[in-house]
Amino acid sequence: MSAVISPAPHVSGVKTAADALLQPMRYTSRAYRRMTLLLLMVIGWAMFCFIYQAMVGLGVTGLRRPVFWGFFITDFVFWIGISHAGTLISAILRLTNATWRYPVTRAAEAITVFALMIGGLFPMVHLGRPWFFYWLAPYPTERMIWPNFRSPLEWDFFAISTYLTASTLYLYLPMLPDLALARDRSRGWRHRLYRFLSMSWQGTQVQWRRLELAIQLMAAVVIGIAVSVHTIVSWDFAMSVVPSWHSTIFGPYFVAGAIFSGIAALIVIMAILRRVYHLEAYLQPKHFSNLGKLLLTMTLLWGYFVTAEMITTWYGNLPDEMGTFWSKVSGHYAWLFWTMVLCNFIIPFPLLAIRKLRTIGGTVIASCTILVGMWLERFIIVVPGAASQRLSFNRWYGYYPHWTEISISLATLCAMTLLYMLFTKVFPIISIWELGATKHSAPAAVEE
Amino acid sequence: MLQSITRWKYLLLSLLLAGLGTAWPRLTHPTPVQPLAFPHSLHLQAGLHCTDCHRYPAQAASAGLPGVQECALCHARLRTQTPLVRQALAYARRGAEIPWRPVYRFSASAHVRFPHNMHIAAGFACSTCHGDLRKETTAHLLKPLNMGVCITCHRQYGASTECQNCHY
Amino acid sequence: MKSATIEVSLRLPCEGENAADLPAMVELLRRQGVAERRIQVLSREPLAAFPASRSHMSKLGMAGALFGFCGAITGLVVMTLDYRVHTGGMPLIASFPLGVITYEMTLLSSILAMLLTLFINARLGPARRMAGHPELDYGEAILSVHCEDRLQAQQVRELLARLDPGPMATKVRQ
Amino acid sequence: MLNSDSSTNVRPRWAMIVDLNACTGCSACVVACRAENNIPITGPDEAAYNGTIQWMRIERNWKGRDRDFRVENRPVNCQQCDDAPCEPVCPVLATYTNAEGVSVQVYNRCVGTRYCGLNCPYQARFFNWFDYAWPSPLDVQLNPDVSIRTRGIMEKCSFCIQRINAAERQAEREKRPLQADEIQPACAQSCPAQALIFGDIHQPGGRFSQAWKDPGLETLLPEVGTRPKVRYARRVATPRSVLAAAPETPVAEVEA
Repeated sequence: MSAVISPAPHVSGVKTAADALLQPMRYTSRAYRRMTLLLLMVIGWAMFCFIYQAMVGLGVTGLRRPVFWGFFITDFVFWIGISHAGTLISAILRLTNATWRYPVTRAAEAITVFALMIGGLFPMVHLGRPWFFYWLAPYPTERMIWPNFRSPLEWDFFAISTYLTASTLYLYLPMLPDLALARDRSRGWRHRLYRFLSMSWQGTQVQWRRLELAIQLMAAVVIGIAVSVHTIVSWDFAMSVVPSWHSTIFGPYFVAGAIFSGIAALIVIMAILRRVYHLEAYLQPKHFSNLGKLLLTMTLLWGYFVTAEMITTWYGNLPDEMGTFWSKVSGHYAWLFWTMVLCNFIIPFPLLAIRKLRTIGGTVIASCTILVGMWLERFIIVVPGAASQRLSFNRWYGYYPHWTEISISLATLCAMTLLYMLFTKVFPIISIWELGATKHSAPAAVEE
Repeated sequence: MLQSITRWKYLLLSLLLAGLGTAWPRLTHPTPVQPLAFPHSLHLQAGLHCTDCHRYPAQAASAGLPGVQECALCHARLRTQTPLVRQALAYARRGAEIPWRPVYRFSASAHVRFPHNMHIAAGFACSTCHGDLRKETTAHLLKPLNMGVCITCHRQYGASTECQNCHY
Repeated sequence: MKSATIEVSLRLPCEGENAADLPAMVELLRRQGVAERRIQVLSREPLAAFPASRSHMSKLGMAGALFGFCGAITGLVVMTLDYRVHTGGMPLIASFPLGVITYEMTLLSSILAMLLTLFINARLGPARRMAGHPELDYGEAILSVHCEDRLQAQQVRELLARLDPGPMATKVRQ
Repeated sequence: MLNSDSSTNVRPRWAMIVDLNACTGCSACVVACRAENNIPITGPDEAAYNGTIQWMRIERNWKGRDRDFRVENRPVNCQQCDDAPCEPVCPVLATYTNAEGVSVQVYNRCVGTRYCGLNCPYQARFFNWFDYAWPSPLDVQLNPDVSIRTRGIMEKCSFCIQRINAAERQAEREKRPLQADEIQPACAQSCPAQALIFGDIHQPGGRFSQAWKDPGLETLLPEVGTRPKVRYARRVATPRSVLAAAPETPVAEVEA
């Protein structure tokens, strides 16, 4: 290969910590290539599905009146929720100066960027005429026609594009010194790439101070953006007049749910990274336990929100809302609802609350069920709400997803995996400088 | 040397883009080839008016397209031996219509209606949009039929720019 | 076009108490008549020994926020006033949606302003030529002085040699 | 200036009164609407899966039980709300209330987010899930004055805006004021019981504008606050049980 990342030139034999962390970028196993091919195939299939759906019409999905929104919006909310894994958590940890964060932040911030890329696609995927998606952007033409700024979907456009820009920068800036390291240890196209991306970072003390300040300030601003983004996503529902969507609690409820699923995604990805790239020395049980505690808090918060939401609906006993309520609790969608409760609360709670169970394995199992549960939660909000209409004549519980919807939804998972895999090949997934290259000595586990 | 090559690249690219930009209306709205090269110029020079054949621009939304039987009204006796007339008469004898290809046509996704009568009532001549057909044989698209052209004119003359005025 | 400079650099181990010596060395060089802007301390990680300098980044971030706020409101008002459709009594410019979009644009503009400040302050930008010292590793620092001519370079070499006998390098940089 | 509605002059404001006493549920309006507005026929499979498109539909409400059981037929089309919930949620402003109070759908502007469909409490909005076809000879009956909607866009009752536009243009060309009775949407025109009454609520002293003020008229789902321009004359019916409880008088006595 022409592009190589070489060990530090003056060190021979001994592997430094920095080299160990650059390791995933150096070697690509056969399994990695096979996996990439497989993922590409699934994504290609999903693209075919999307084109097919755009050419034939959205009728190929299972959506019909009044369930105008289904899997795609569920995916949209789910992925935007996952995106709160990174920037928000990392910013909070940075501002509170939690030192155990160092090996975690970049892995988390990368999740944000990719989840946003995927989630941000769905408002386009679900359009009836996706080729006109750019009409949502205000751009000048001789017709002088602008988008409707009163629409929550328009707020989504602004919120998500802001969030994507901010979190990309928030991922990129702390990476500058590591990119410079990679630049200094590489040849070929990688060298040219890193030379461009590292923006001639030298590591002067002025640069360091300014970078640290910028990251700190940006963390504060990014929290404001992240919270607003999922609140605005929740307003897609809450600002409507659909019974059971029109709820004041949705803003904080969605933000809490987003952080909840975000942490779960982070734990799963960390466990995979640890396994695949042998980062046991950096991603330690301590990190999983700490994130597990955070996850426990969110489990309780989520349980509180769901209870509050359901109880007020039930006690208010408004006929319009009770249609949705009963379809969730004992009706057509009851099995999904109770599976969600099982996945989001009943299984993870003991796993996270009991210290002995809050191991790597325990937190990963809890996270997996939470990811499933949170997807179901989004579905449970979107579909039964749309299905139970005010005029009882129009209630329709017949929505079943079609294979295009299922394929595209599954492919998002593959896209996330693929983007993440490619990212770890090109960028150091663990912040090398923040670890101080683990204080200048290679941990024992890295020596092979 | 390297720099000059890079510059050439950009120059070429911008030329290509500019070319594409100018050719775009022609590419998207190519002038269709008519089954029969109807000479508008000859008919108009002979003293006919647009409305002698396209009869209803002042009355209806559509200006109207004459059927081949109407051609035959004159050409059954007039200049019957010219090749174009013979072709047209052949259609008429078979009881078929000439499959004219529409030149001024909106795409289906534009969902737009163009009422000729309102534009005539406002005092516009046919040539405003269709050009001087005394100099042309078959018609070609003079103005690109996009919304910018419509709305610029509507603004200029104070006509309604409400969506539903045209799109329904 | 900048004229060629000669960079004299000294590589030092920089762990624990060693790091504390660095500011003293910079100070010494400065007292010997080397302009401060010519002295750089490069490292792979931030050195605690160097205190944070004052920066206008937060102020400029605020200025960016203000710009975004005003820009968003102006843009939205101009756009919606220009949009002549009847809405049956509903306002085209509604206060709350305006607030939502303005909020996002404010924060975005603030972040971009901070980014710009960082890039200008820290002299970051697409690299025209190889920057820095690739040999630099963790636990080390490089004290580098950019000299105008050979004479000055020689003086600096001597100075540095007195301070520390570590590996020294001289490079001519365009 | 902030409020872009400048319709303070005497432009008409179209509305409809549905007389539930007269409606027999014959569905002539449904058919007429389909014919007038080029509404696609989606077929039995789609109908089984809720994929039917009908701008005007008859909702049958079963009321009461046992002897009091009765059926109320309620024609429901787009209610042409003054405060339409469907309008503000459209990100591209493809639907708005025009100067004459008709809530219109601009097909070419619609990108198909389907948000309006969800936010319509009456479910009066329909989505073109496919490019629907009119197999020959059905294509011959297509109305040339109405667009054939392509896939991926929303559609709904427009109070037959093509008829309104045509009549207004006719009046404009003839330089005379528009007469209120010049316009009838297809549903009202075809209703054999004359249960659908269309008119202009701004017309001074007109029969329709008088009838419109009747406080007995009700709107559908008033709690949503949409202020519809379709109002229903409530059905008047004495329950059979009440009738049965009334003292029986022999018919002969009554006639005597």
